[in-house]
Parts: sequence; structure tokens; C-alpha cells
Amino acid sequence: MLSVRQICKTYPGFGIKDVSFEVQQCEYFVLLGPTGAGKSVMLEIIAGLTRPDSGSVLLDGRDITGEKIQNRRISLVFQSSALFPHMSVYENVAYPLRWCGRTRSQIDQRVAKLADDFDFSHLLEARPQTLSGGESQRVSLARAVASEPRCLLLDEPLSSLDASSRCEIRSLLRNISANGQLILHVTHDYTEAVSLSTHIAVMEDARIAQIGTVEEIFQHPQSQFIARFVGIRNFFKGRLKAPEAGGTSLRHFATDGLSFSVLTDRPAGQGSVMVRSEDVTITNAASPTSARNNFAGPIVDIAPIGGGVEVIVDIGHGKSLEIAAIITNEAVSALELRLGKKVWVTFKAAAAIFIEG
Amino acid sequence: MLSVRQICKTYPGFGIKDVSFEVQQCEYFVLLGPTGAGKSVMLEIIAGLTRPDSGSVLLDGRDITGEKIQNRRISLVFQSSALFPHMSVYENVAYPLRWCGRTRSQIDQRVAKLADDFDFSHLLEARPQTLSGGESQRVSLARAVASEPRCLLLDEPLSSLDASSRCEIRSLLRNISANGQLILHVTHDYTEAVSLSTHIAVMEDARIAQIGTVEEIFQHPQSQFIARFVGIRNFFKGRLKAPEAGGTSLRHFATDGLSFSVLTDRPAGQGSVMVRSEDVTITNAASPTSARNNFAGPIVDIAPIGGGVEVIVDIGHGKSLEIAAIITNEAVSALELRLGKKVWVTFKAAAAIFIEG
Amino acid sequence: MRSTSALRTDSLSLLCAALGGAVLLFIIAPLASLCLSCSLPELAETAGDDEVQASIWLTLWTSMAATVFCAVAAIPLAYLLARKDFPLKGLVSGIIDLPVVIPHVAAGLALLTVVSRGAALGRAADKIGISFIGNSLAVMLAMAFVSVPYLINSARDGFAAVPERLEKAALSLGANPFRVFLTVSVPLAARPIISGMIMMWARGMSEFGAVMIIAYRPMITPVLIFERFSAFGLKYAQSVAVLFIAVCLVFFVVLRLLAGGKKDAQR
Amino acid sequence: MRSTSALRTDSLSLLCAALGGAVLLFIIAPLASLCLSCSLPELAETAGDDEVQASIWLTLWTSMAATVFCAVAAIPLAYLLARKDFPLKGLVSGIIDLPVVIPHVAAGLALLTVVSRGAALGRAADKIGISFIGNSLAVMLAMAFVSVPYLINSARDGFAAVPERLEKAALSLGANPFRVFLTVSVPLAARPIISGMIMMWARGMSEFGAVMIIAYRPMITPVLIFERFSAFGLKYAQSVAVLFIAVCLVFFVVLRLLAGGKKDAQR
Repeated sequence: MLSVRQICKTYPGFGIKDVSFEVQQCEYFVLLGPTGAGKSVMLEIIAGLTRPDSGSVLLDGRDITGEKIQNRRISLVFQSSALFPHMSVYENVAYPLRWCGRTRSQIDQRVAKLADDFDFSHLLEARPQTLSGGESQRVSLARAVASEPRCLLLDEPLSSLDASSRCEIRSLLRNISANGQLILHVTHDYTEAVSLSTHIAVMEDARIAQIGTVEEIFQHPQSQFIARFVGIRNFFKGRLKAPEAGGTSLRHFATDGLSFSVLTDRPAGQGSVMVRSEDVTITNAASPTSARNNFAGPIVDIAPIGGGVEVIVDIGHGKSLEIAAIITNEAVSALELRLGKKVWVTFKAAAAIFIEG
Repeated sequence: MLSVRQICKTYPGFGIKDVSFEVQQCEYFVLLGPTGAGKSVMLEIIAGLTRPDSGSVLLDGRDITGEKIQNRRISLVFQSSALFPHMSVYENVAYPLRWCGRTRSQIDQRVAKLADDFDFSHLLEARPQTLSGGESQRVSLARAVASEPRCLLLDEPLSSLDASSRCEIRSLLRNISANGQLILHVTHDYTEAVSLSTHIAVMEDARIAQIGTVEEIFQHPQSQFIARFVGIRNFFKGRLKAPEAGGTSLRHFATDGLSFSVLTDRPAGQGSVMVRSEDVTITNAASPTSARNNFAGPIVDIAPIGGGVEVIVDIGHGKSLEIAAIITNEAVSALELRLGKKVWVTFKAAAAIFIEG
Repeated sequence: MRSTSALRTDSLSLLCAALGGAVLLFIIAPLASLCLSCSLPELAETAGDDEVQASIWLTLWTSMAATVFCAVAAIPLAYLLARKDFPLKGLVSGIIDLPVVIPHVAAGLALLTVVSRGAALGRAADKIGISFIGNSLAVMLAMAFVSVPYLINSARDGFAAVPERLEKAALSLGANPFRVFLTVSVPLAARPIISGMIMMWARGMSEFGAVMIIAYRPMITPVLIFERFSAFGLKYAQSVAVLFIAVCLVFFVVLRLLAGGKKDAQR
Repeated sequence: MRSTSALRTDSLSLLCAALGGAVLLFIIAPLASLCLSCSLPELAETAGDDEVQASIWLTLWTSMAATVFCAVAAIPLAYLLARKDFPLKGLVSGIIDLPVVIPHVAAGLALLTVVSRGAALGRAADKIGISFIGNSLAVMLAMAFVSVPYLINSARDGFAAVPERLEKAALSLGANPFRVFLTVSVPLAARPIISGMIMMWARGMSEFGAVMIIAYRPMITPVLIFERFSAFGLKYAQSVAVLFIAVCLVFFVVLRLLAGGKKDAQR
């Protein structure tokens, strides 16, 4: 368990104030925030690269605030590869294994196992400079795991990768987490948080703005800033079904008794669907439309927000399932919308974005 | 008139092949293409920084392919500021005016006039390092114009600016162009092309893929690549009307007899409205909806494209006005869509993006 | 443990500091010892010595003249090396570094073979009434030969750091290459050029071997120090040495500060 | 006009090339003249001369020993200067540069005041049976003093160019700072460190002034050349000079190539 208590650190014109959070064993904890919110400073403090002005960091109950980096058993993985360019991939992965009494063959075995798990057995002799971004990051992760850290710190590990490598590293990270590794992942990209995290802390302006599960943060953001930063109010966890025979890309996604139509070519499995509030249309009556997602329910909230009105409709059967639509003032009066009125919400399958995890 | 004829230039593993185009006086010509398409090489060849392997560049009928840079009368403006850091803003703008027989007071007058036109009179004594991105770019443009070039070459001049400076520099560029300056603008951003150009050449993979007016390129892209690269099929030129009293942000945009509802806070004036095909919904009958844009018309085309079907509906009164919607195969069969059938197209005001210019 | 930085107290830093201290002591101790062995009255007396004064002035102005004269030819060469690609560029760079690698005594001999009265250049100069030998011209030649690489290399790095974008912009504004060179490239590379000139000057001032061979007279200060040392012993040489070191350091620090100050005004 | 590059034929480049050619000629002409003035039989005879051979060996091994010995202390100091901030860092950098600015003859005198039999260190060394004067130890001291700044500065720049990210990653993988220094920092800064050592060695080999003062004997080659020049004249000195220049260049080029080759294998 990693526990961060009332950390303060001031730099000229910048700093972090009174940051506290706890990461339990087996959690995948994401520290989410815009650039300059103080995420990286927090990470450096936990890793031991920077000392806090006050506050403490506890790992498994032991105060490690003043501990030397090399004794903390906290491994770092950076955005850009930090592989040692003068060593082969094998030597890089073996680096944390040497000088601690292991025999040559023990090291060989462990590296071979890791290379197999992380799928770079064919690259062991390669130089890091010759690897692609995704390969580099796989090796970096293997090297970090090789040291058997108590906690794995990831600093925007997906930011500099292309879409397909990103997908691959995401599933690797899910596996590492599933093996019981405590992970703290720092990012500014909410899709990473959705796709990977069990818990999220949102940082805003040097402070923690909200801590909670993904559902809590996305569906009940506690401030205007968080709502705007995470960007998407309509967020549903559920299960993507296998494609039906016939070869169409239209797929069904089941969540709490409802089924959404989404366009995706991802394999079936757990995941989330997100819909931008701007993409949701409200009508008074159902009519045949090309939009594949049509649900009826009562309006539970109408709130003006910058440049429009946010209308929340509960489309759940039995259990509440809220969906938000941002529409114009004119539409509210034209459709005579009011609290409690039963309406239809409509959005296109193309507007429903599926993210695995 | 700038005329580029059959330019070829080969680098190891890269090059441009047989590029020809003409830029007429008073045109604002945009060379649009993704990174690596050869736009910058083309620009360097026209400026005289690189020599082509074959082909020629003509300015006002004179072959300048072998002409020295300083005698070409072609000014360059770069993405990042190329202001001389060891000179004040005044000295920067005066640079092209010195050493050509002008008196001190003539130079003073000209710089004062330019500083006034480009709105940096208060910055004449400043050092370039102290300017913001937008201010730097204004000074760079003034300096380029000061040399009274026959042709102004702009290399992604807006890419490193924030949104508000971008707007400001766009309107400056429109003014320069309106004064009769021949401009060749290189960019990878189609919104710049929409907002500024009179003519566009799209570069794809070292060749010119299509040349034409903005309408021609956007509404009738001649290849799949161009359609995907410019991104938006639904593109309408017209006029944004002044906001109605009452302080709503919903505004009307008039084009060829139709009126769209858009959400924008830009001032009234000429411009374009773009709507992503994915945001357009098709229904068989009109019904009250929160979406503010609803138009009827016959289907003129149904074509399958990757992952869905593109349906084109002609919503014009008398004159053809096509709008494209991308919907699912399932929707096509559910709504029994076929060529010639009269349907309604619907999109939200939030989906209609207004761009000035 | 908690009150000190984990980064600052590791034993590696302590070891580095200890070894570094030894190196610093190795540099400071002899200089301090030299300075302490001279009394102030001795120094004052030496400063009043006409021969000493004359040699210090000679050393200062010959090294400065050599630097300025070389700069005129060396700065354009540095620009060429920074900006253009041409065949055998590596060879040219190697040739420029030669004087750094060649022992100074051998460099002095090499110069002597060219300018001595028996050699072609020496004979030609003799005919028009210029004699290299025993002339301050020979001192300058020797100083320039051993120290010009420092200027060229520093100026080349300086020019290489000037963004080519700025030169291209200036050309496209109608300035010819000469004007671009003088108004854009040189001002922007001014700091490394000046720093290279200071290095060249300091190196020229401290030259001994090559000057000794080619021009024992007129006597520059290093030669004077050596002469007094060999004729009268350590005691008589060290006050001249201390005085000369002081002059070198004062000039060096002042020039550095002037160059540094210029930087602040410019950027 | 159209067949040549607009960038290559401007008159600025021509002027630069002309001036650059003059500089190159200034460097090459004396060296060529020196080499041409020696016949091959003369050179062969000189190469067989025991005194010459002994002095060249002495010069080579003392300069190498001085370099290797200094590297042990200077490389950690360079790391400290590249990575840590501490009070008076600017002063420390200034002290390290002192030997470059101070005239070599004066540097020799300064060393002499410390190690001469009359001085504290000299007396102490004398008691345990080591004598600096007239010993190759004194030669090494003089060489190290004038040349150590080249190594420190090059190594410092090398360490500064190693991404700190890599050192942080190594620490977080459980390696202690010593191991990180030896397995990450030093290997990644190897090129500039080796290049600095080559510079230091070359500079030490060519030293004359300081060695002349502190250790006229055993005679290193620059001193031998000077002695032959002053005793017998140019003719007798120049073959030794040519031979020594050749040895210096061969070693320099070979070491550079070895260092360069290592780079290709590593990166």
C-alpha cells in the first residue's frame, strides 16, 4: 500500500499543496490532470527524486520520505524510453537483476521469462535505438517489473506512442495490474484513465480536486473544472458483444439492462462506452431515424451551461441510468421540455465511442 | 503571377515529382497536405533555398529558377519567429528598407506606417524575445511586406499560435491579400485553407493531387485520400447574420436560399459552415426534435464506405445543395432508403462549425 | 536523515568532492606558493623595472595584434566550415587542429625554416626591408601559429549555433550574402567569436617555446622570466612571473566580463 | 547560371574560401617547409640516435601516465561539476581554467616553488627518498598541471550531455549511485572523456616551458630539440622535430580513430 500524506512542495511561482491519497494493493491508480497541475512533481517526490517541503510518503506502512531512491523499490517508467543506449535489450532487462547475488543462469532464466511475457524474445540482442516506440516501452516495462518493485510509477507511458502500440501497451499494463502489481499512472489523457484505472485522483492547480472510482469521477464530477477536463458526462461500463454473423461493424454493448449500438472493430469484452453530450438529440416522440440509439425516459434535470442547456434524461429500466444532452435554449422552448417530461434521446452509433478496459 | 512548372527534386528516400501550378495576381493560394508530402521542399524551391533537379519557377513571366534568393523578391515567413534577436522590432522591420538608397526619414515613415497597419506601434523598441507568439508573427509579416515582395511565402504561419492570436493573424492575412499581395501559404490544417484561401492545391505523396477553389476541393474531392484528408464533405459558403436581440448564441447562417442554425460568438460576415457527415442523421418524416437543423430532400446517392454507408441528400431549393450523412447499413435497411426517396436530414446547431473567411 | 536531501549526501558525491578537492589543490597550491614567496616591495621594484615593463607591453600588444589580424581571415573560414559542405572538409578541420597537437618548439622550428634569412619568404621579405628575425613580427607569427585554432574552432561552433532560418529570412528580404554575414551571422555569433578571440589572445600571451626559437629578442615576458631564471635563479624570476600572471588574469577577467556584459545587452 | 547552385557560387563564399586558404597556407607552409628540409637518411640517422629514442619514449610514457593518473581524480570532479549545484561553483570552474591562461614558464616556476628541495613538499618527499627535481615525476607534474583543464572540461560537457532520465531510471531500478556512475554515466560519456584524455595527452606531450623550468633533465623531446637548436643550430634540431611531429601525429590519429571506432560500436 502506498500512502501519500499532506505533501507540500513549493517552487518559485509553482508548487503542490497538501496532496494526500492512498493506493491499495492491486489498485490501478491514475493521477489525472492537465499539464502543469503538479502531477510530475508528485511522481518525483514518490520516486525520491525530489524532496517534499513537508508531508510524508509511506510504502507498506514504512515512512520512505527520506529513503534513498535505490532502496525504495519503486520503479519508474517514463514517457520517452529511458533504456540504456549502450546496452543490448538483454542487458537492459538484466540490469536490475545483477549485483544482488543472482547466478548468471538465474538471470538468464528471469530475462527469458520476462521477454516471453512481454513478447520481445526476438529482440534480446537488439540495441534500444533500433526499437520502435512500442517495443521500447515493452522493454522498459519488463525492466521495471524485473526489479520486483513494490510500486510501479508510470509517467505518461502512452503519450509518445502511435494508436496501435498504445493499444498493445494498454493490454500489457492491464496484465501487470492483474498480477497484483500496485501501479500509479500519471497522465493528462482521460481515455487512458477510463481504459486502465480502478481509481482516479484528478489534480487541478497543485491540489487534488477529486478522488474516486472511474464511474464516480465521470458521472459525478465534483466541480466544473473536472466536468470540463474529463470532457464526457455520458460514460457507461459494460460488455461489448461479439460481432453477429454477416460481417457488419455494428455491434452491441450491454450495460445495466440496456443495449447500445456502437461501431468498432475491437474484440468482445469488458469496456466503456462514451458519448459526447453535444452528440445527443432529444425528441418528443420516437420516429424512424438513421440514428441507431433511441431510448425513452423522464427528464431529471435541466441546467443552463455556457452557450446552451444541459438536459439529463434517466433512460434506465428500474435502475437509474442518466444520459446528458447539450441542446440550445430554442430547442428547450420549442419542445416544451420540463422536469419529469418523458422524452426520447437519440444518438448515432458513430457517436458512441468504445474503449476497452 | 507565380508559375511552377514540372518541378522534380529527389532526396534519398524522398522527393517531389512533376509539380506544376500557377498562382494568379490577387490569389490567396494554399498548398495543403499532410506532413511529409513535400510542401516544404516546394516552398524552399520557390524561395531559392533549394535547387530543383528539373523544372522551372517563373515569376511574372521571368524564369527565376537560377536566380539568387536576394534578387527574387519573394519573402518568407516561417512557423516559428525568424525575427533577428539582436535587433529591436523597429530595426527588424527596417531591415529590408536599408541599403537601398532610402533616407532615414523615409525608413522611419514606412516603419511607422507598417507598425500602425499591423498594430505594433507600441512595441517598436521591444526586443523580439519579449514578444508573444502573435506579436512576433505580426512583426514578421510586417517585415516581409516591407520588402515589397512580388510573392509572399508563408510556411505554416499559424501552427505555433494559440487560438486567439490565430484569429488575429488570419484577419491580417486576409487584409494583406485584399491589398493585392500574391500569397502562397503552406499548411497541413484544412481549417486554415477554408478560412483564407481562394485556391487550394492538395499535395499527396510528393505530387499535386488536386487543384481548385475551396468549394471544388471540399465538395468534390477527386480521390479518397483528399476526401479523408480535408475531412469534411459538408461545406457551405455563405454569410453569418448578426445575433438577434435577446442575447442567445444561436445564430443564422444564410447560404443559397437555406438558413442554418449555428452556435458561435464570431461577428457577422462572410464565412463557411462545415458539418461532419457522421453528425448528420436521416429520418423518414419530420418530428419535433432538439436538433435545430432539419431539411428535406431526395436521396441522390448511396455509397458504402469503410464501416458504413454515405447517403447524399439534395436539400437545395431549385439549385442543388448536397449534404452527406454517414449512417450504418442497418439504418439503410430499417429506413428503407433508396435513390430518389424523399427524407429529412437533421443535425444539431452544435455540429455546425462556423469558420470566418 | 529526513532533514538532508537524499540526492546530496550520497557517498559518491563525497568521494567526487574529495578527489575534486585534490585536483583543485594541485592547481592552487603551486600558484599560491609562488605568490606568497614574493614580498610586496619586491613586486613593486620589479614593476618599476624598465626591462620588465617593456616586455609586458610587448607581450600584450603582439598577442592582441596577432589575434585581431588573424580574426579577419579566420572568422570567414570558420563561417565556411560551419555552413558549407565541401570535399575534404574533414582534412581541412584536421589541418586547423595541427598547431594544437604539434609541440611548440617544433612549431617554432617550422616557422623558422620559412622566415629565416636563408628561406624563400625570409629572403623576399629582406629585399623589401622587412626582417622577421629579432622583430616583433616574428613574435606575432609564432603567437598566431600556435593559437589560431582556438579562434577558428570557437567561431565555427558559434556560427553553427546561429539558426539558418534567420539567414534565409534575411536573404529573402533582399539582403545580399555579405550583408547577411555582417548584420545577422556575425552579430549572432559574436559571443563565441569574442570568447574565441580571448582564448586565442590568452594562448598567444602565454606562448614560450615557439617564440623562444624564432624570436629570442625582442624579449616577451615568458622569455624574460626564463632568462632571469637561468641567469640568476628562481628568486629573481619569480617576482616577474607573479607580476605577469597578475597582468594576464586581470586582462582575462576584464575581457571576459566585457564579453559577458555585451551578451546581456544583446539577448 | 542555371547549372550551378545559387547557394554555392556567391561571392561571399569565394572570399571566405580565399581568406580561409590563406589561413590554411599559414599553417601548412611552415610544417611542409620543415619536413622538406630534412632528407630521409638524416631522419633515419636521427631515429637511430639513442638519446632521441630515449627522449621520445620518455615523453610518450610520462604524458600518458600523467593523463591516466589525473583522469582518476578529474573525471569524478567533472561529474560533480556537470550534475550538482554547489556554492562557488563558478569560482571552481575559474580555478580549473587557470592553467590554460597562465604562461607555461610561470606555471613551471610555480611548481618549482612547491617541489624544490627548499620547499615543504620537496623536503617531505626528500625524506622518504623521492626527489622531484631531475626526475620523471617532475616532468609528469609539469605536464599534468598545464593540461588537466582540457580533460576536466571535456568530461564535464560529456556528463552534462547524458540524459538525467537514464540515471534516475537506473537509481529507481535499485542500483546505488556508484554503480549508476560506473555503468551508466561513464559509459555514456565515454566519447568526450576519451577525447578529453587524448587532448590532455597531446597537450602534455607538446609542453615545453613548464618542463624546461622544473625538469631540464631527464630530457623530454621538446627540451632535446631546443638544446640541439641552441647548441648546434637549426640543421641539427629539425630532424628531431620532424621525427617527433610524426610520432605525435601518428599517435594522435590512431587514438582518435580508436575512440571514433568505439563510438560506432556503441551507439
